[in-house]
Amino acid sequence: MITLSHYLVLSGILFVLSIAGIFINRKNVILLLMCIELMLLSVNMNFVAFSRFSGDLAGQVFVFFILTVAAAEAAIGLAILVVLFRSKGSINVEDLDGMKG
Amino acid sequence: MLENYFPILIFFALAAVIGIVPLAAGFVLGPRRPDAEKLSAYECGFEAFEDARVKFDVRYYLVAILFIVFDLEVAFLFPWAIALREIGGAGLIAMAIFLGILVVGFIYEWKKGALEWE
Amino acid sequence: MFADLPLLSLLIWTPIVGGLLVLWLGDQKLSLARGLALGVSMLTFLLSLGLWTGFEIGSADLQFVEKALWIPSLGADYALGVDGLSMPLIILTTFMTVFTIFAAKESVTQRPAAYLGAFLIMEGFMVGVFAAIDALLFYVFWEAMLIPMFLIIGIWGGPRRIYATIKFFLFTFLGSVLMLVAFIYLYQKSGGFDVLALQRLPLGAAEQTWIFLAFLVAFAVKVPMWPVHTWLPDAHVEAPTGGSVILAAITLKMGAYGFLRYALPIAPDAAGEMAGFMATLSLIAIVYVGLVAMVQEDMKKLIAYSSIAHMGFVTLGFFLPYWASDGVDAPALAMGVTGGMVQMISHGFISGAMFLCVGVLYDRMHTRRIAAYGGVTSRMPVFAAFFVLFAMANSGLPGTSGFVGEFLVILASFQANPWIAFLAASTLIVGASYSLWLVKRVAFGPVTNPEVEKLTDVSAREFVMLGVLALMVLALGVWPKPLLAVIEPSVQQLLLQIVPGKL
Amino acid sequence: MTLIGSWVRLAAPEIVLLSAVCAILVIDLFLPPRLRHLTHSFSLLALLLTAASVLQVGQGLEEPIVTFSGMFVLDRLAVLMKVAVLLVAGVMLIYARDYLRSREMDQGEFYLLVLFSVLGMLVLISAAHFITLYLGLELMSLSLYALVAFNQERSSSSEAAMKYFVLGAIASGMLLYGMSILYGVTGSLEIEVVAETILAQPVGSLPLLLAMTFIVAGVAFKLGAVPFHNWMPDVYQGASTPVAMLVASASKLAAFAMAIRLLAQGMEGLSEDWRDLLIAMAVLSLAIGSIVAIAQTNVKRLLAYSAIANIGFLLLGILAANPVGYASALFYILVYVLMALGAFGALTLMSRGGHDAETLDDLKGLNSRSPWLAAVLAIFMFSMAGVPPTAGFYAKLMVLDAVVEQGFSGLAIVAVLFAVVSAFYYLRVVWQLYFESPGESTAVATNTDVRWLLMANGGLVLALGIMPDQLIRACLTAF
Amino acid sequence: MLEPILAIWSQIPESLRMSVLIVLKILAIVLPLLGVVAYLTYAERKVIGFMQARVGPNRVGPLGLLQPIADAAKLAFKEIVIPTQANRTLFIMAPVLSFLPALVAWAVVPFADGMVLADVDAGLLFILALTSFGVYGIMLAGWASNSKYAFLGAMRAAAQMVSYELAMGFALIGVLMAANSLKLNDIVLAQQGGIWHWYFIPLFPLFLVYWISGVAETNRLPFDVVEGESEIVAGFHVEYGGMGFALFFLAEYANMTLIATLVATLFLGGWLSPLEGLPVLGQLPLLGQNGFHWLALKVAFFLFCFLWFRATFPRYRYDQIMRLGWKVFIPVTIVWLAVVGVFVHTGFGPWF
Repeated sequence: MITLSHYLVLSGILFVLSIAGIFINRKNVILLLMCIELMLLSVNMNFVAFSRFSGDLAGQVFVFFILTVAAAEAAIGLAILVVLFRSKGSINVEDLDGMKG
Repeated sequence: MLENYFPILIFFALAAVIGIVPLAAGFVLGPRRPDAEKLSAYECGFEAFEDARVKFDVRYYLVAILFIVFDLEVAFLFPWAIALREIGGAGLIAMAIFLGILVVGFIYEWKKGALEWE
Repeated sequence: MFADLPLLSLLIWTPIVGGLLVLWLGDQKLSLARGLALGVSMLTFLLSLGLWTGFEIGSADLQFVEKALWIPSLGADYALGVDGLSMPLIILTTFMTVFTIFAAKESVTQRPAAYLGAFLIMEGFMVGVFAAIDALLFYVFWEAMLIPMFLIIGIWGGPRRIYATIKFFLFTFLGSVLMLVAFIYLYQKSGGFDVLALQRLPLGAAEQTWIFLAFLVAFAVKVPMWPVHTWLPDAHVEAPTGGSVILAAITLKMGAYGFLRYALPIAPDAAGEMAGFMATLSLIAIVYVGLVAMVQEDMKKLIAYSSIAHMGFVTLGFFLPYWASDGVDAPALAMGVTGGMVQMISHGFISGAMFLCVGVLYDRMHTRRIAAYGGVTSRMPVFAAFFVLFAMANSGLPGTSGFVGEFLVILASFQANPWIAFLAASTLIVGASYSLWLVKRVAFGPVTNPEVEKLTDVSAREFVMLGVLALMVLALGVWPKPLLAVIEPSVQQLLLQIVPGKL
Repeated sequence: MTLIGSWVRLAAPEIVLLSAVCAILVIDLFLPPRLRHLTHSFSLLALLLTAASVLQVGQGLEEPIVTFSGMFVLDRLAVLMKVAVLLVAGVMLIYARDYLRSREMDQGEFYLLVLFSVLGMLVLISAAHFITLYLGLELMSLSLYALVAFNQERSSSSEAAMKYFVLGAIASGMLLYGMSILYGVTGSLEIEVVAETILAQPVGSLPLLLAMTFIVAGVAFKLGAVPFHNWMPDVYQGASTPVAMLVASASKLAAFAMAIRLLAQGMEGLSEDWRDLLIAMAVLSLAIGSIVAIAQTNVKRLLAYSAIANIGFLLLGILAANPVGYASALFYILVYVLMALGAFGALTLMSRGGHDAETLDDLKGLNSRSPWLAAVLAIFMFSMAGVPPTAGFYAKLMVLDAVVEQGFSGLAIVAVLFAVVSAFYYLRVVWQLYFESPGESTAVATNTDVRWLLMANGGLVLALGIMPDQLIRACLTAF
Repeated sequence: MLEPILAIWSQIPESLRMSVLIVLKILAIVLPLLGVVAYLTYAERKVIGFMQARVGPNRVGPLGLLQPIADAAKLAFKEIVIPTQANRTLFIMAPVLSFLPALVAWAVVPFADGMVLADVDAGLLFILALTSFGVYGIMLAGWASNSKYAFLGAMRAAAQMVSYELAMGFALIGVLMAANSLKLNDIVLAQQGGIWHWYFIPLFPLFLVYWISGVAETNRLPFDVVEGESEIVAGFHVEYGGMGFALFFLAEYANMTLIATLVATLFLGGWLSPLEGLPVLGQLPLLGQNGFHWLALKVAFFLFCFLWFRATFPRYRYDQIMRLGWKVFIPVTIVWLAVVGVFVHTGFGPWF
């Protein structure tokens, strides 16, 4: 039987993966965006699991909103990415070093 | 409730098999006589001299982004539409406001030329 | 006639408003601005005389008290009042400001209106420091004063002005923020910032120690005491003449005043614990810094070090009462405090006058190196006379004001410990050496520098300034009684607070 | 109709602003190019109307009112902060007017994004529910990301936007993760219910501590506290000055409101635990902010580090974890925002003709080019350093007071010592203004209204430095 | 003879028995479907031939009826070429991925009352999800081929499909508002009561939008710029031959059938008889009765329409396609959603 803790562990793993992906990945900004999405998904999984196991619908409603915001976030992120690519000609994380001090 | 989905799971598996078997059959039954010309990508008579993953019009991005946004609105409308009779006039007005804002956004992108393909 | 006026408020706000007006007039209407500045400073001085005439001698209570709600949510009031400790200092402030304004005419050519305005505003703040009887108000004035001083040294100072002014600011700021923490702690205890309430606050030994240390840092930097004095020579050397005068004559006194008003009454037992330490620091200032003064090449630096040495007397005097073994010798030791107070006033005149003298020379020769001078007497006899007089006073010659304070402190220190007295008395030799040697090298001897040949004697303006100061120095030296009468009741009151302690 | 109940009235400001934004959006599309400048005025009008609505709604408000099924709360804190946010945004738009025009940035989108971010802030400030809070936060953040990237002539702006975006999204993610655990433990998303449930939980419950850590991290990210501060210098430097102004002022207000809603109200029962985290972050922020700023030559970067140091002070107020502490933090942030607004405003005014004034060299000898501007900027610097008689002093005083009251005198001493360190770089700015001779001699040309506004801004900092009581009392009654 | 089989059957564990039943049911859906698809290609050629006054296939078998079988055999024996530059895994996965959803979507389609493989609550949502899924196959095919034509074709296809998906989604909302359920079976049942109760009447604009979007979604003429031979050769599957191509082809025709079925189900009462409830006609055998035959009839009609369109209309330009999707369909659907909202609120007509 799948219990609440299964969901939580899975979501925890996803969350850690996404964080690790963000900090270990030094190559491509798009990967960062994907990691961020992954992070939100792990949160969603938490919410849905808690919501299901406690019988309270609010958590699932929250997931709806998180998904929407995630979409908007992706939209903005990609837009910034396009601008970034236009001005820098690269979307390598390592090239984001124009400012120092 | 979840057991309702069990047939769907099996269907997925079966459909995958149905999809893969002919492909495999194609590999088994079909001849294999590759040569360089045949294996190069189609190019109207030119040599395929560079990576085909070229830069493409940013409008495709725009469509994709707009799609995400609108598709999510649809996602909001789904539960609302189902529950419409229970939530009554208040629900109707709430969704009218929601759609109103959506329309404002729509007008905006229309006027800004995001929907033009010339 | 002054009785029904809010005299202290007027003393604070007249110069501030006047200063803002002067700033607003700007360099375009310079003569008007100058006139206004001088007028305001004179007016303020005249108003401050009202404090003197209206002061009830023999009373240790706060007088001219004004109280208004200021920040009720913090328990801070706009509370002003003076007693024998602060009243003379306020008059000293208004008096010396007139001189700086007066002296600015010739020496300041760049953005003069701003210079005058800054001084007037600073005067208001300085009066505020002495007049505030609310700790927060005191703190606000105390810190606010840094801004105009910072700008005065930074804009109108010498070549290393930026280093000097930032050092000055940060040193003082460092000290005062710690004092702020102490005030906040006290505020937590008493629920308000009223000075009298803070003085009465029962505090444990450990609390007192911490609070005293916080105050010590703040006030010691300001006085300045050895070893946190290093900002002062830099600031003095780089500051314009007016800045040096105000620094030496007034702002140094604030630190000492702070000891009397806050550190000693609020943490008397901790102060007693550390009296030996404080006396040691003071003696180091007197002897060691005095010796340092002797080897200076720069006139202003020399006077700066001499100021530190003189302020050592003040702090020494303040801590002498702690040597009282019983109630009998307390009055005798109280002379130390009185002497310190007199020394403050006297040093205000003398150091101010010395810096003005240097200013007079600097305006003509544009150098402060002692070696560049020599034989000034031959060209500037009147000036030389003043210069000699002030140098004498600086070395504590009887008949000048410098003698009275030092004498009282030495007398009191005899009661405490002969060794302290011995070391303190050494200043008579050390002080005389550097002062008189300075005079000798600058005023007398053959003229070696052709520039000196071209010197002209003091102008009427300079004559008036130096003359008035000379009169004050002599008057105070010959007849200090009125001043003592004002100071003594407050000192007695202070003794009643600090000698028994709070524990 | 239950929808148009009196409870809808409580959200009137948000409704007004949203309607206005939609209207402006459409109007701007149909305006002929020569009338495009009207969008600026419309935006200001929208902010004004919203502010009026806030005041109207907040009139005579005594107790907090929770409406929209526990989603939305109106209390004095909300009223105060909303007014502040609206004012700040309005002033920012006025300061930025000429800057935007001279760089052809005065497109409708700029104003719309500003208004949307303000709307997000208002929602965030009034959040009584995790969903409201999250939506407000994201509406604000997403608009700000776009605004930071808005200036395409600056190559650094897209880079800054990317960093802001990525780190901001991580922060949101952490916040959400923390919220999800809280939801799991308490079974509710309503902040009030969550708070009550937490109080009933045993002390030291591990899931709660985990949730608390994530939420604190998220909040710290948005505030810009060390070790979550990395984005601030780059964003301040990379964004155009008006945008940096908005990020530095209004968004900090909102982040503070979020901190209060989550930490002080939602996790009241865990205050002992988050206090430790906050102490560490406060000390680190003070240290990093004060020390690293010394090496900066770019004023915007310098202001970013100064903001970090100031956030350190702000955290001191919050970690006192009692109403007085929160009030002091509120006072602090209000005053800080006033100063940041002015400082960036001055930079904006100096940036004319395609050149952005942003290095210390650009400030050299400003006094002889424009005495009033130099004086106002100096006031802001002294105020940031915490020297009376400026408002910045009382801000620090209040915060220190709250900390000492809780028995953290040592922390207060550490804080003031770093305040001395940071005073150095503020003085360095003043030094450039007054003690150096100017690199160029042209006077700074400004419009009269903007000049008066900036002077009023400086005057307010000064006036609050002399008479702070009204504002202090307003802050105290907000909690 | 049945006895031993039944005996074995009863010894098989319950769960396995259920699975076997399900597999059988699935096969009962899939095999006829594949048959339909195969003969749809035949019908297409015949119908178009007829409309163009030609004969169409007529050589293989009587009337050419074995033509689809021959085509399949031919494709099976053709070489599968994988371009050297291509991403092998994705290249092979792509056709499967586009074929899979076209089949699985049928799991929730009711063929008659209760005759549905999986009567899940979120049936319509499931269909929406799966049809959206098809775009992945196309994108992957375009990307994996590493050919400019395939890539551009895939981009176009993706953009077009998502655009029309929006319109379809909005149109679906109207149905949901009317039927109050996501279960396809319930939606059909909500239309009971004869042709006047079917949703195509109150939702007529949505019906049209859905139907036309469906045509566009399957990249059929007149919306087939994605594959436009004269522009980008064959679009995303230019590099595919043999069975790979066959799978894409199958997917397209399966999708056509699916769309036709959905339109029939959502707007035209599915398996319901139009004569239902009428005094005399409603009593007619077969014609007056609800049942699979009515669904089949309706689907056949719409499939015919697909072919008819292909024979009749010229191809749209890409910009015209996008304009139709975004600037016509979306506004129309939004407006009509508002109208439907008012209908629902006022309980308008026999439908709400």
